[in-house]
Amino acid sequence: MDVKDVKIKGIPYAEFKHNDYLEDYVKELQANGVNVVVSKLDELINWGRSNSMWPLIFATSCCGIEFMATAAAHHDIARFGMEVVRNSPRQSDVMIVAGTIVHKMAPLLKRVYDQMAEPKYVLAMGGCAISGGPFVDSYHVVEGVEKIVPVDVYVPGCPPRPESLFYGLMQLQRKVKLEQFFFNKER
Amino acid sequence: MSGNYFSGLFKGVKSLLVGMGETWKELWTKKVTAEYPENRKTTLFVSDRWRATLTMPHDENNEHACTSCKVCETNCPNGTIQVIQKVIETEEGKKKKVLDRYLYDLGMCTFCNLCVLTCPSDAIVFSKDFENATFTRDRLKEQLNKEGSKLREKKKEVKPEAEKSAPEAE
Amino acid sequence: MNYSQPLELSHVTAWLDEVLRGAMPEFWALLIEYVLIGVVLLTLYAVLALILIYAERKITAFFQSRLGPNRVGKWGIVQSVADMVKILIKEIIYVKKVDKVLFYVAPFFMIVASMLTFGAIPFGQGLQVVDFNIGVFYVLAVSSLGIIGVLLAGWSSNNKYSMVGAMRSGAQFVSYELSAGLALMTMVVLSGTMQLSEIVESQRYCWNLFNGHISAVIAFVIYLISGHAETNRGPFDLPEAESELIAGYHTEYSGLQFGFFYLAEYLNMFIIAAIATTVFLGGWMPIQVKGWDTFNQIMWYIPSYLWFFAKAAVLVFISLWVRWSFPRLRIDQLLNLEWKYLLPINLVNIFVMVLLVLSGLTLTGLFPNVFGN
Amino acid sequence: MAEQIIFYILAAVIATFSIMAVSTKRIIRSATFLLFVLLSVAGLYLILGYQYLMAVQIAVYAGGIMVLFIFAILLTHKPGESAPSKPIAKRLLIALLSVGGLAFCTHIIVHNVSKVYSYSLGTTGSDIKYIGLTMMGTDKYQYLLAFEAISMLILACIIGGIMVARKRK
Repeated sequence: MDVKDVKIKGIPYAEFKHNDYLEDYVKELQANGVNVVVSKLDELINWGRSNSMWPLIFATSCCGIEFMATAAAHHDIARFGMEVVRNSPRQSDVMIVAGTIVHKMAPLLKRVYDQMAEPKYVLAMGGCAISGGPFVDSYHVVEGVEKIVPVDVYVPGCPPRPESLFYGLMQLQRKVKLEQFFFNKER
Repeated sequence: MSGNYFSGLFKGVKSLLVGMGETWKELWTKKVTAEYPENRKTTLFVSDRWRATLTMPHDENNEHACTSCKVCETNCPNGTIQVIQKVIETEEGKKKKVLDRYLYDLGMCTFCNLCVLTCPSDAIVFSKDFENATFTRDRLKEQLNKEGSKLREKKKEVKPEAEKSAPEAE
Repeated sequence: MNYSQPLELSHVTAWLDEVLRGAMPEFWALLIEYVLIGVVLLTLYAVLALILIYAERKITAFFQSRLGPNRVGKWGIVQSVADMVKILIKEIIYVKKVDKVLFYVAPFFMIVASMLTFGAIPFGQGLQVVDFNIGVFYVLAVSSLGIIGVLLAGWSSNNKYSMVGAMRSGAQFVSYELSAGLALMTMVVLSGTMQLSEIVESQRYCWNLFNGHISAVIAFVIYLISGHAETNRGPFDLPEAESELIAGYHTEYSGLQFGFFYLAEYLNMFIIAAIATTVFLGGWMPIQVKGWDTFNQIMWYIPSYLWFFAKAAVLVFISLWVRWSFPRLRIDQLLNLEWKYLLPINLVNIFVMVLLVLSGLTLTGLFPNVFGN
Repeated sequence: MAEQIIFYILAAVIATFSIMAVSTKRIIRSATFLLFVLLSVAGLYLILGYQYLMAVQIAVYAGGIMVLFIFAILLTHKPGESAPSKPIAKRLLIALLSVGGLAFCTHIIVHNVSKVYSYSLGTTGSDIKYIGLTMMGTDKYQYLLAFEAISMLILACIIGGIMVARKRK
């Protein structure tokens, strides 16, 4: 599988940012040597996974409101098949961390992440989740959620506009579409 | 008592029917959804006041207007901007501090516009390009001045300030 | 009157039966037929669930003036297939402190209960798997098994939210089962039989909904309300009230096990619509008018299963319409509605129906040469 | 043939789950196993052609009584609780008693087996209409009196329940 094969409706490959990360990722995969049949099956699975990302909203502040705008009629996250917001972490696929994570909240974030079923992805939305944002110098703020859970996609903004979040979700879809399900040694 | 029961029942049924009528009307209204990735070249509307990422405009000679005065860096409440200077020697043999690297952490910025407002030479503006999601945190830390760019000469600055961004207009 | 029915599926089944019986002894032919029926039913079950999930998401979107899924295939038509693919290979989490046996058994209860009901629904002329002479009663009895799955799921998850969700669901189901049953019994009084195929046959020229006029309409509305409540949807979804209970009784379930609950929920919605169609709206019987032979013939060209699914789809749509119109009830309002309104009205209604039938004031009784069989 | 196979399967299921229902230490599991037993009995009725009885069995026992049992257990027990195990002497006593009971029942059945067969003649009993008429009839072998007596009992139960549950001033 080539990175160029990963198509997202509406945006051509060249106009995506940070393509080099995916290219490196694919090179790493191809070093293992992927069987053709298996990779077709992988494509089916990845198609399913990337088009049915059920989010779990870990919203602690204003970015959560922006997510609501994303889910509402004007932007409509349902177009991506992602409107099934599961409130139980066991049933969700992508955790959208939207908001400041303080040290008291951090263990809970970690616990919710641990409760999610594989495959699970994390999307850090907004400055606070990415780096601590304006509160970064406070004694009580976690400087970016990647210190607690592995983050797949960072969506900068304060808060990001709904289209920004869509763009981030499409980046995540691209990443998911390159994954390997069978014979993955890391699993 | 029994009168209440029945009038309540009928009132309830009536109000439920009114509610269902409203949703029925809603079913046939025009759908308001803006389809983002499909419309990004056509009808996508981003307000001029939207601030998505900090940029440093360069002209065709690869020159920018930043004098590396560090006002933006001191004014930034988050410590998002880092201006790194270097010392060069001008033709007259004087030593002068110019901009070496202008570092900007997009993941930390709250887009408060203080840097743009206070910049004495209008070297930086906020752009509307909101598609900035990346896979790694490092990618969000950008260098705004391009490779090999240098400070614009004084005479060019006499031009009317057409490039001023909209938020400053009061 | 024999009308030609070129597209009827019963031709295929009859031909298959003939071929099988000709080729092998009866025992093996029957065995093969049973297996075939099972496979077909399971497939229909899965396909219907996929269609329902897609339809629900689209219609929901339209009610909220959105577009709904539209990026996978044309109009997002394979969206639920993507969901299925994902949920099939999603990890099933082995929670440590659950009651293992019951935790794994509970989703199957839901599925089996709705499957058993599914088997008794007449999908078309000759397309009914089991046709008991107590069909309506059987459907009521079997569908009441599902609640045990919910209760066991809530208990065995060892989670307080699941537990509260299961208790609410149990209270809701037990109370609304009562008025659903009574509403169906009203119609049994009208049609004089419990056999689903006979109920359908008896509605050849006049649907039960019109035949019993006032009383039947009240029973129809009550059945729709209580059926809607039984499926834990719409304004009655407080077992899964996410602001209070996360996801209710299936909070701890993940992957395919959760998929079972999800599937059963949608199928129950369809089953309620299907039974209402059969009992009130004439089932698979095409619209017919006595004496208008050409008209009847044209109606018969449309195969019976299409009639059935079209009628059921209308009811499913009404269910969604209600769901997106009203806010969620509180538990006391919910029980008030059942015990103070639906049940007394139902009891009076059944009595009125008995009077109607005895005094011959039904439409078939009043105008036998227009509506009578 | 097929019916016999299904009968033996059901019988095995009934026997196994009955034993499991009394031997398990968790009360909720015991209730579930009892439910399986009741459902298998409903299956037996289906084999015999008593469809009405099957539906009643499922609706009343599985759908009604078991739900009540499970509700009661849910309200009174904590998840994960097990009953304490009984001392060995008591367990032996129980085993002896149950074996004795089994022997007694077997004796009666075997002794009266011819009579049992003579009863199960005719299929009119499975007709709903027949059952309904018998239930409401006043002739010999009809049950109106018993029916009404039971409904009085249930009415008394309901009134008693309301008395217990009413608000005290």
